[in-house]
Amino acid sequence: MIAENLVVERGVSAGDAWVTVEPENIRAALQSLKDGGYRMLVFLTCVDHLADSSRTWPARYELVYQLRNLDTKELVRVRAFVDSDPPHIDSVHDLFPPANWDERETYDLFGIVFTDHPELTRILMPDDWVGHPLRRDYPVGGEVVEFSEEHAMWQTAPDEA
Amino acid sequence: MGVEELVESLGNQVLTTTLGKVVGWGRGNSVWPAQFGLACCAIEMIATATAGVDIARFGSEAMRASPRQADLMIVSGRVSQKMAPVLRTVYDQMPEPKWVISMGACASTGGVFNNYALLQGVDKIVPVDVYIPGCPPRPEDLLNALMILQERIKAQGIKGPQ
Amino acid sequence: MSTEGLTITKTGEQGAFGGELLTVNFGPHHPSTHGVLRLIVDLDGEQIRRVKPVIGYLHTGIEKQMEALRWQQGVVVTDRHDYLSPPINNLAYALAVEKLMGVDVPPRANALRVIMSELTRLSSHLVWMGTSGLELGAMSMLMYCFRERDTILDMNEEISGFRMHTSYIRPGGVFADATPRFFEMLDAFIREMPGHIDEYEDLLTMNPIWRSRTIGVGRLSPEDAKVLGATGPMLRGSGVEWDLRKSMPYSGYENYDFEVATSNDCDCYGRYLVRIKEMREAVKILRQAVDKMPDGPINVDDRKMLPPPREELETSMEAVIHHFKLFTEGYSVPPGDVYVAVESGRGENGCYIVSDGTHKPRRVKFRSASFANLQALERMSLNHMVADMIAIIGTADAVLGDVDR
Amino acid sequence: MLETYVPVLIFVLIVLGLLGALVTLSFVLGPSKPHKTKLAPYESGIIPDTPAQRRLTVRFYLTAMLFIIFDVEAIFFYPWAVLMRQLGWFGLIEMLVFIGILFIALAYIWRKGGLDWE
Repeated sequence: MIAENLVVERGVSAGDAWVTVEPENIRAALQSLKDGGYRMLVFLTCVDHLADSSRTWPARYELVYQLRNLDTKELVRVRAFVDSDPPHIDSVHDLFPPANWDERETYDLFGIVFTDHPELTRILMPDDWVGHPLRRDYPVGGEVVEFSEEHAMWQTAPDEA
Repeated sequence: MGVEELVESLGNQVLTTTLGKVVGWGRGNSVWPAQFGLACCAIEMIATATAGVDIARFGSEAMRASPRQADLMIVSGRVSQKMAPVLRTVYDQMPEPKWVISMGACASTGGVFNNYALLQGVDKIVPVDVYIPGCPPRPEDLLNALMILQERIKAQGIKGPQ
Repeated sequence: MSTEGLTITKTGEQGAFGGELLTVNFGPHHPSTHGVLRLIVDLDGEQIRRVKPVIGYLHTGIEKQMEALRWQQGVVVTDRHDYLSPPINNLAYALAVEKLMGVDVPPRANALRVIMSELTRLSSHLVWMGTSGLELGAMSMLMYCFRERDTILDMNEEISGFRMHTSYIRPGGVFADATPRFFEMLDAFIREMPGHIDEYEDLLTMNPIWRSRTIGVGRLSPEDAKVLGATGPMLRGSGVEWDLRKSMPYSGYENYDFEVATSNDCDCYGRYLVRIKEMREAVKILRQAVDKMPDGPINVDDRKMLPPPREELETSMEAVIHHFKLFTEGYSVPPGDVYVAVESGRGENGCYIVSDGTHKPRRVKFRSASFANLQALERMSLNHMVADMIAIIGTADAVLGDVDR
Repeated sequence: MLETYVPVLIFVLIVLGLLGALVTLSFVLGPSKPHKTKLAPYESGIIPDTPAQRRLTVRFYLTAMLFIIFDVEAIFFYPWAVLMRQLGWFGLIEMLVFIGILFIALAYIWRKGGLDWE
């Protein structure tokens, strides 16, 4: 149900079908999926692949849109890889209203700018917070715990992650 | 204005023990907590206020919503960085004499979450009188902390917490 | 750290009845917001014109914390993010890890997981009904509901040693087998609970105050519910029959027969009826789970994932090696990403895990039901009275730990 | 002649004494340390920066007025209720006329929609 020309790659990971799409035509892909019956956006989030040695990633930030078809009970995951500075992608809040807060949270924790989002401000962190905490190069923070080499590793930004 | 300024001005020789005992007894047995329920410990605080483990036996079941009528703040739950100024504001708006119980590991030390988002211990922004370990502590632990606080209030007498 | 960055509507707009709009702050420290939710409400006299939820006052950085914890340590954190249904969060995390590892838990573990999930759903609905009833004036509801909740917490303590955050359901199985005493308590509970639910219904269902405060309040049409991504009683209260336990069954739910509780009232009263019916269905499931409790192991016997039993440590050397490796470095999950959704008391709580083959997850995202349900707040409460706002916040049953993660 | 009023005098004195004791004791014994944040208005933990003095709709005033009218009406029942036996039928009819007039007013307000909010 998704137009073939948009799909870059398709596969199944641990039983979940996923589709990779170019970030430019994310709206077209989601629109065609929505017309195909996937009307519910389960969640939208981002994964930071800084220094991820397990597989080769086309870009650092992977945006994940999980859609569900309530009638046929199928799930599909649309992924888009973004890597500009600041990373930006089109907003889909008019296609799926729940995306409004999800995008604000992804902007707040990852710094992904969603173009023409009505109110792209921080939603979870205090308004004058500096930095985007869920990026891999952001230290876990908190207080240093004596005699715990684990925690020392958290303090410094994981250069090799 | 108040008797304790008078007492200090007379250099504390004046015998106020009986009055202090009466005031301490009065304050101790009617400690009204401000509802500061944040996370899981708040559910255990509600469970303490219900019939099973009755906090009313200690005169504290009137959980006041507004800080104006409260003299004890039970910080029950994890205090995030965004909530810290609000907690300090509510603490400031409580009339003296006021006490603070830090309920649970998250309020006392940040607990399981040692990361950027949590205030590692509420004693960084408000003076705490009694800490309760546990995540969440049992309702009986909260009553135990309340009894410890009551002894301390009775011992403080007129001057209240310094 | 000023909190005044918010743009509160300072304009004295004209209201419909000649007065100006008053901006009221249903702030984080409020007795009836079920946690630290802040709503900036524009009031025209008594009616609500605009609602702007502000969340984040309980943001605990759980997803960052899980990236710094090993796979088996994550259970401690998943307990605490939706603190009204800890075992159900653990179930989502455990199922996701097991799906990535490609292991299946034995049937007895599945049955124990179903028992703990239904007990949690009951205790979560009891807390909801106690606090929502209290807010709308039914003070005695709190006492009744928390009386049953305490019996459930005693059972939690009996089976896992902890009242609320049981950490009972772990990747690879469950913490410990249920003791005979647990089954006695469960049998007594299953016998009495329908009677208690009748008590709640006598108190509330035909109560004129409760009906006038909830009927017609917080209307959410089925299309709006689906479009806004609401799940759980918010969706089923509007007549949409969608329950993950029935439509996408997991951990053995397909061999229990129960109905999906729906109601076509599309308002607070409909959602109340849905939750009451769900409690009755939960007791039915518990009855079947106890009757058909299979025997056998309660954990996957994959030594890479779970420590060997203690008595083996004296005899076999490789048991000691497995034990040592597990508790120093932990096991590693093959690279990949997976999303598993489970039905919690509030709706669809899911866990999306991305693993890069090391012994720590690369990314864990919790799909939180209250996060989506809270977005329906504005649409439900437009042009209602301020007092109805309390009923609407109550019916959304948003647990702020689940919203802010 | 005034002896009959002595119990009332004692009652008033006790009330004033109790009130006086409570107020002065709490004023004397309670420490008072006013400072800026404590005196700021309490709005659920956030110090508001929006002016609270907004022009409100007239409906609030209307509702308040209606309440006062019917509340004061209730006060007139007390003296009648005390002397109901002595006044006999005359008192009853007088009271019914009084209630009837106010009932007509209530019906008028109800019809004109003064009670419902929209």
